[in-house]
This record gives sequence, structure tokens and C-alpha cells, in this order.
Amino acid sequence: MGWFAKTRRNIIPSNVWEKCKRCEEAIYRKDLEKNFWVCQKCDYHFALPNLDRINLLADEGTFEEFDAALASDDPLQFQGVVPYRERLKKSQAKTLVKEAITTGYAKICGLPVVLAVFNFDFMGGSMGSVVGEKIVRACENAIQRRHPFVLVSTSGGARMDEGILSLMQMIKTGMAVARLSMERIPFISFLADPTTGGVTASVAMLGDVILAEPGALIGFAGPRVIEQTIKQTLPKGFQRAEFLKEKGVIDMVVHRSQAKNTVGKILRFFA
Amino acid sequence: MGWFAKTRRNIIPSNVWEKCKRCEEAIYRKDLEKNFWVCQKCDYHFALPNLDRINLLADEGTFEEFDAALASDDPLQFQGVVPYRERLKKSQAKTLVKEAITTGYAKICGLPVVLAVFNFDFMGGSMGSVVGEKIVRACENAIQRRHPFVLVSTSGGARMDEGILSLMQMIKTGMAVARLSMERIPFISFLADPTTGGVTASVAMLGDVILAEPGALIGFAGPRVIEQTIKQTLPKGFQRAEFLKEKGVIDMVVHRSQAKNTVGKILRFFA
Amino acid sequence: MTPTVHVLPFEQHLVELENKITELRALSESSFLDLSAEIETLTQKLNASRCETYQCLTPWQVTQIARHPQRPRTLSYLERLFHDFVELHGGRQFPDDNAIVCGLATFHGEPVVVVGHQKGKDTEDNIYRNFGMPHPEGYRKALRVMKLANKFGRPIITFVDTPGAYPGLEAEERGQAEAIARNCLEMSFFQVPVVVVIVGEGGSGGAVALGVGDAVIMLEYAIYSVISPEGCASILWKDASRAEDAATALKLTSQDLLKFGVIDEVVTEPVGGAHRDFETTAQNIEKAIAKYLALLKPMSVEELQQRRQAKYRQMGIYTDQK
Amino acid sequence: MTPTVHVLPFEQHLVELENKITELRALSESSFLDLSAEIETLTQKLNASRCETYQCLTPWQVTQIARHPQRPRTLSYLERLFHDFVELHGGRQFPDDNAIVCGLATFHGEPVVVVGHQKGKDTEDNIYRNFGMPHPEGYRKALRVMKLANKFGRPIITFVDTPGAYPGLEAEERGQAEAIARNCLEMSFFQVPVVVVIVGEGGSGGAVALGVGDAVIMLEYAIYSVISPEGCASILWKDASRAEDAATALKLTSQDLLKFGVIDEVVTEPVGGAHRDFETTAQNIEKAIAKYLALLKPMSVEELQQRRQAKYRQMGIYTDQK
Ligand SMILES: [Zn+2]
Ligand SMILES: [Zn+2]
Repeated sequence: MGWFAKTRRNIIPSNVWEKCKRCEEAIYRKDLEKNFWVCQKCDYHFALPNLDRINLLADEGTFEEFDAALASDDPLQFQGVVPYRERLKKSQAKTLVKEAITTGYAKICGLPVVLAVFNFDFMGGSMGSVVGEKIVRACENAIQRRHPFVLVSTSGGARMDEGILSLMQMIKTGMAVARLSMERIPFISFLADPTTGGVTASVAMLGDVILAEPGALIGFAGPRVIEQTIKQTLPKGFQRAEFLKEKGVIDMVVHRSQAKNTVGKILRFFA
Repeated sequence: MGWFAKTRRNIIPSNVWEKCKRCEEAIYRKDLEKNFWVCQKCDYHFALPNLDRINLLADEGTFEEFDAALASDDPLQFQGVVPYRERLKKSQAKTLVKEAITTGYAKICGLPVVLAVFNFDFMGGSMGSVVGEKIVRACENAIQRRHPFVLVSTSGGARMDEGILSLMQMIKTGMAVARLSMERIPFISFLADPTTGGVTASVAMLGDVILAEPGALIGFAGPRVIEQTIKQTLPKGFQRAEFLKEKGVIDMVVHRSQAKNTVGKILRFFA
Repeated sequence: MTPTVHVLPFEQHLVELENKITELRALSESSFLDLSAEIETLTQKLNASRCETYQCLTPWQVTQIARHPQRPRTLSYLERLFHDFVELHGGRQFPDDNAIVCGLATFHGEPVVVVGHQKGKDTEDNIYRNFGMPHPEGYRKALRVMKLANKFGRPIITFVDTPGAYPGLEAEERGQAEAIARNCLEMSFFQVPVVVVIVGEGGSGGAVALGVGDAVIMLEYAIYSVISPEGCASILWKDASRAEDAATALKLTSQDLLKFGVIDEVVTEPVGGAHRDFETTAQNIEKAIAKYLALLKPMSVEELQQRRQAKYRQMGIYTDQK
Repeated sequence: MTPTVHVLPFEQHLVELENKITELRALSESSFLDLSAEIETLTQKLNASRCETYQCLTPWQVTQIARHPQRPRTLSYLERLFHDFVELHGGRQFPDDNAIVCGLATFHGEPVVVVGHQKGKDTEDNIYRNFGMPHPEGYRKALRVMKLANKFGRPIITFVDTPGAYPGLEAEERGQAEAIARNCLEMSFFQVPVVVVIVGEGGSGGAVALGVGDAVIMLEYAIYSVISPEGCASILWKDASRAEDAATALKLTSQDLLKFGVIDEVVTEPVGGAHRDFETTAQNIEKAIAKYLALLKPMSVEELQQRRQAKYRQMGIYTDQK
């Protein structure tokens, strides 16, 4: 039983049908879970919840979480349609976690790593002070233990509700990667759908090796903003993982079924 | 009187007319010489003989040549239409120097430098073993004296007659620049018309700052080879200094009248 | 005659006063009437009124000043505060990007490297400068030139003035996210002092790419934000016209940023904004740059790097609910 | 059945013998005649004749073998000699270039980085691979991946097999000269062993960009030259068809290069060339790589760098006429 079993399986019934977003096939949820949320008919990669992602990559029973108690403040007293404080509470209630990233120690294919996984279900995986801080602490842990750092991103970008402080997380996390780099700690960055904005333009794009899931949307500006700017429809496949591989922006597109195995191979190169 | 007066002025009469290659104006050679071979009507930059170039840049009476006695061998016993040995002899007779680059100590705007100037009149400024060796020695001199290295290139590329040994000069000179760089000795690369082939693809493109003369042809492949390959006429201005500035390949296009002054400014930045 | 100053919406009442003064002046000249007392009174009123207006600017008004079309640009400061400028164009691997200027220069006689976003002076120039919105090659050119400074031990001064990274197709294809991230990473390593001067708009990632500094100073009416007020408003209320509310919510003024510890100092602007008195603005910036260079230049590489790391290490506000 | 081997012009007389043997075999099978003695004689004659031909190949014939369409490519060696290959595509800033492949792998169980030019197997593949002629982004991708090896202390093995840099418009615009030069410069600094294996065509700048190594080894029938024989002939005689003479003049065979000290070792090929016996060729290369890695890996960074510097420092032949 994976790490997430305790916290998640018991809250969502698995005897329901899900519809594939690409081929529209109805799939039994239990089958999807077994197949790590990849459509067996058309290979569509469903969004993988944060905890399933940890289970996908980490060897069974090896994950030990760091800094689970770090939680966001509301430094700007930010008032949107819903005040930031309320949005935070709702997300916390929905996800049962305090923030949009989970970090911790794990083994992948037997090799020890520090693993950090964004949680898109928590406010779109946006990066505010806590996400930044947890990434930096994860990097510091990686340096201390001399373990490679593996980051799985899925994020809408900087968390607007924390204003300039969320922007500063780009520099803060970039600097943490600079320290990793100086210490020659390997950093594998794995991009899942979607990875955009300030997360792409900081830690996510700084991996020694950058992998992405098939079809993942990856970019700085969002496609809608670009369309509005250039007043043109974007070409099919634009900003998708496959496109970015062709553009030399990322290294590989890795099917979810090969994710662990590929990360393992790369870790062995660095080990 | 500049350094070159002794060696050059007395062999070519200056009371003749030269025709501008761009605007076709007939210009009195003496006027051209005074204006450092720039057409006063259309600003066309004539090819500047190696010695005039030294005089253009070096403060009067400061140039002291290095390694004037290094001369090419014929390691391949190369037999073209005319054997390499004969071509060498002819070039030596024509130019009164032993090889296609002149290197030495100089001051520019009062600041000491090691200066190297290609000689296009000597076999098209091509780089064989001697040119490579002289560049490397110039770099070593620059390191020893802690003087910036200023290189003015005008070259057709590697010297085919020395085969693979001329190709190796690309690595050899690249490595010399690596040492300059490691020692944090500034390197200003100045590209004159034309700079192509193996010289561009090694030492010439590795300057900390890269300047070029207006209209200078700069590239790796020659325009004719490219036209043959792509079976298209090249756009006007392609591979010219102004075009390359736009393409971000070089830093500045500098009019010959500003050459010394600009190099001086840059040297002061490094001093 | 100085060129007409573009009037911001909230300055309308000041313009009316200005116009009256101009009328009176014209009248007094043509009619030989002595209207100097009236002119004096109105001038005092104008000044008082302007002071009042500028004392309680809303964040949205500040945003408008920060974007004022006549606001002094990077090149204005370059010309005024620096000498021997040699502009470098080559990122070596990419087309030159005119939205960023950079080069070698001297500041108070000392060699430095200057890098900054450059907005246009007018429409034509703005097209040339892409409205100060860089493509990835702009950041990469800046990085190359900053690395030159780093290699040769010269301080770096950056000027930030951009609406943000250009949200275009090619910018994405050429990896603008990577370019911005790379600059953050590389600027962390620099062994030379970096002074960042936010002079106009500090727009998101485009600003951050030139924004990692040992000292970050900011003009009084400049802004610095994770997203433009318009962008924020369209996300929050699906209505870009509520930018004014967003500007307030985002806390993007120099005073806000000073409070958050994101900047080190607010550089005072003349009443009416930098564009009404460039010389004073320039002098204020000059003093601030000189002050921070004097502070930073004596520091050892280790001290500089530790200080910079420590500074950004603690950016962010959160709680530990253990 | 193995696919038909493409026959080179100078092998025509061998093909005639081969055909005769095939005919006899067919005849003996269909007619139940015992032709084994005749077949044996002819086979011996074929082998002897092939040996003879391959013992005194002209440089132009070697060039043809080096360019043989079925000659094993970088990916062939990658599959045969390395394990756990993870191909990396990202130069991060430029489109991927399929004329160069690179990635992480293991060699004899040890992690290494492999980089090489890749020509196509057939016309379609050749178009995809641009006939093994890289654009600047190819060298830059290679450099990024080699820097990864350098950062993490892994040896680098490069395979050279290119007609040369691609002489195209965009390649020039994107600074191919700079890219080649940069690779030479950066490879000078590397702190890890670099073994260069010239397996096919070592064409000028395109080869040099992957060609700076602590050990440079070369297949017997590979070539390495400053210019293609055709290019040389068009310059010398304005006649590309005199490539044969140019090939001789250029001294581009492995034996020539060994004599000039440009390569460290010639790796023997089977008679008939690498494409006739891939397994033997691969084993020979494997042994040579293993040998040089064993030699280089124990060296300290200083020793490695000094040795590499010294090696290239003395390349060139000249006289001092003082
Ligand atoms: Zn499906
Ligand atoms: Zn003219």
C-alpha cells in the first residue's frame, strides 16, 4: 500500500465511471487508478493527484514528508472576489493539506532523493511564500543529505494573492537551485500538465534534466494571453510537451508508465 | 611616423588614383591614405593593409613585433596548381613578411595591449600552423604581461594547404582563448572584411567584445557555398557586419574613424 | 518651449489651473496689465494643489505615473548619469533585442556594466523597442553582458522598466521561461555588486530577469508587481476595467514594497513625477546608486554572496502551524 | 537474408566474384551437383582479392568507405556499446537538432555522456538528420549535455561523423561560427576525460565542434579533413570532379593523421569496411574506448587539463627562421 492510501483512497469512492477527456471513453475509476490515470484506449494522461504522483514515483513506504505544517499567511490582506484567507481555508479543506506542494524524502528505484510534488488541486498549484519556502527547504535538505532533488511541477504560476512576495519566490527558488548547482546536487525537473507562469520561469526550467508528461501544457504566458496579444489562433500542439521537445526547451517526453523507470535511469547516471 | 612607414610607404607610390568599389569615385591615393582608406564620398571601407591597420590602432611608435621569424613549413608536401612552397615564397616576396598575421606589443590610447593583425594580402589571411602558433604566443604574452589581447581578423579561413594541421589551429587558438579567459585577460576581437571559415569559427568569435567594420563580410560558410546549398540568392546585406549586429552575433559596427577611440574606451573599461 | 507634457486623468484639475496661468501671462504680455499678483496666487494654488494630489496618490494613479509616456527611460539615465557608454548588442546566439539595452560605461569615473529595459519615446520608437517587452534573447543578451561584468569584477547596475515579458508565440518557442529562470540563477552567483533601480514599471517575470540585486532601489512612483493591475482584474473579476481595484489589492507601490522588505530604498521623485523634473530625479538616483556602490564595493565576494543569498532566502511571509 | 550491401565503385570486381559464387550455390542446390570445391576456390579468391584491394586503398577509396551509406552510425554504436541510454533533446534555448544525438548512458557499467553526429540510414532518415550536418543549435545542445557530464564528473565520449557544418542561411544567422568556436573553448576547460571517436567523416568545423579530446581515436577507413575533397578540388582546380586528387593531397586518412599526431590511435576495421562486419568493428572500438577511459579516469583534473592543453599546444608544424 502506498503512502497516500491512508489519506486519500478512503474519501473518494472508486466504483464510479470517469470519462476520458480526449477519446470520451467511459472508464471504470478503479481501472484508471490501476493504470495511474492514463486512458488505456487513447493514452490520454489525466491530471494525476499529488498523492498518486508520489506513489507513482516513490518506492512503496519510503516517502517521509517535510514541513507539512507550513501554511500561508495573508500578507497583503488580499481582497479578491473571495478573500485570500477564505480561499486558503477552502483549499485546505478540499485537499486535506496545508499548501500547494508536498515535499519529502523518498527512494526512487532504490535510490534516495528529495522529492517535491506540486498539488494542482490546491489553488491551481500556485506558488506563494509557502511553496517557495518548501522548495528552498527541500533543496537545502537535498544538499545536506547529498541526495538528488526531484521536482514534479503542475502549477498555474505565481500566487497573485501574495503579490510581490509571490514574485520574489521566483528569485528565491532560482537561488536555491543555484546552490544545488554549486554543490553539484543533481536536479531532475518533471513537468506535468499544466506548468505555466512564474513556476516555469523559475525552478521548473532549471533542472539538469527536464522531463515532461505527454501532452502537458508548458509555458510562461498562458495560451489565452498569447492569443489576445498576437491576435491569432495558436497552432495545434503549441506549448505542449512534444512541441517543446522539438523546440529544444525540454529533454524528453515520458509516458507515465515509464516515469519511474526513466527517473531511476537518470538517477543512476548521477549516483 | 607610424611603424609601417619604414616598410611599406616606400614601395607603393602614393600619387596614383584609386577607384571606390562602391560609388566608383576616383580618389587620390594620398587622400585615401590620410583617411585610413575610407571613401570620403560614400564611406566605403577599403581593405586596410595589415600595416596600416597597426598604425590605425597603435599609438605612434609603440608597436614592437613578436615572432616575425616564424615561417610555414610544408608538412603535407601539398601539391595544388602551384605547390604550397612556391605560394608561400610568392606571398613572402609580395608582402615582405613571413606569414599571414603580425603580432606584437602596442599601446592603444595609452593603454598597453598585445595586438595581432591578420594580413589578408598574405594568402588571403589564411590560418595555418604559423598563424595559429603566433596567436597562441600572443595570448601567452598577454597573460604574462597581463595586457588585454586585441585581434583584428581578416581571413578566408583555414589554410587548406596544411590540411588537418590547419584545422587543428581552430582548437589550438580556441584553447589559447580559454586560457586568456581563465586568467581574466580581456580579449577584444575586431572583424574586418572578410572574416570567414575556420578563423571566424575559432578565435575571432570568442572575443569578450566583438567589433566589426561597416560592411565587413563575416561568416563561417562563404556566400557562394551557401547559395549552392540552398539554391537561392542570398538577401542583400546577408553576412554583413550590420546584419550580424542585428542578429546578435557581434556587439558593434564601428566606423574606421572611430576604431581606435572605441577600442580605447573598451580598454578603459577593462583597465 | 518644452514639449507639452502628457496629462494624466487625475491631473486634469491641475491642467485647468495651468491653463489659467498661461492665459493670464499671455494677457499681461499683450495688454501690459500687471497681473503678477494674480499669477502668483494661482501659481501657489497650483503648486499646493499638485502637492496635495501627489501626497495621497492612489496605487492606480501611481501606476499611471509609472507608465507615463514621457517618464524618463533607461537611456535617459544612461546619458545623464554614465559616461563612455559602449552599447553591446550581441547575445552571440540570438537576434538583438531592442527592448533591452546594455553595455559598458563609467559611473563617477569607475567602470560598470549597465543593463536596462528600454521603452520607446514615441509610437515609432515603441514599436522598435517592443514597448519595453523583451523576448528571451533580450534576457540572454543581458546575461552575457552581466557575465562580462562578473568576469572582470565590474559592478552591475540594472534599470527595470517593463510591462513584462512579451507574451508571444516565438518568445515561448525560444524558451522565455528558461531565460528568465536562468538569469535569476546566474545572478545569484555573481561575484560583483548588483544594484537594481526600478524606474518605471516592474512587470512580473520580465522585471525579475533583471531584478536580482544586492541593493534594489525604486523610484517613488514606480511600481513592481507579480501581475499587471489589468491582468489581475481580468482574473479576479473577469473585467480588466477594474484595474484600479486590482492596483490597490496588489500592493505594488514603492512604499508597499519597502514595507515587505522587497526593496531597500525609495528614491524620492519631484512633485508631479520624474517627467516634470528629470534633473532632480536623476540626481536622486545618482546619489542612491553611489551610496549603494560605496557600501557594496568594499565587500568581499563571500560577504556579497552570503548577504545576497540571505536576503532572498528570507523573502516570503508564512506561518508554521506545527 | 541480410540486406544487399551497397557496392562502391572500386569493389566492382569483387561483386562479380560474389555473384559467381551465388550462382554456383544456387546451381548446386537446384541441381544436386557438388560444386563445393569450385565455390571454395572462388571464395578464397574473393577473400584474397578483397584483402588485396583493402591493403592498398587510395585516399579517395577510403573517403568512399567513410561515406558508405551502410556504414555504422553513432546510434549503431550507442546501441551496441552502451546501456541505459537516455537521449536528451534540450539545448534549452534552440530547436532540437536531429543531426546530433546526445544523452546519458553507461559504458561497462559506468555512467558516461555520449554525443555524436548522426547521419541517416536512408533518404527519409537523412532528411530528418539533415545528412548529419548540424545547425548551431546542435553544437549547443551537445555543449549543454557535455557540461552536464563535466558538472557531475562523468566521462564524455563523442562520435564524429559529419560532412561538416550545414552551409545554410539560418545556420549563419544563428551564429554557427560562434557555436563551433565556443565548443572548442569550453571543451578545453572540461574536468572530465573526453574520448573522441572518429567513425566516418570528420568534416571540418562540424567535426571540430565535437572533436576536442584527451584521446582521439579513429576508425581505419574514416577520414578527417579541413575541407571535403570536392570542396578542395573546386578551389584548386575549379573542378569538383578532381576530388580524387584532392583526397590524396589533403592527407586525410587515419594513417596520415596518426603520423601528424592529430589522433592517438587507429582502430582496425575488418576487411571490406565496418559495414561488412559491424560486430568486429564495434568490439574494436569498445576495446579502444575502454583502454583510454582506463588511462584517463585515474588522472587528476589538473593532470587531465595540463595534458590536454599540452597536446593541442604543440599541434602544427613550422620553422623559426631567426
Ligand atoms: Zn481516452
Ligand atoms: Zn565611395
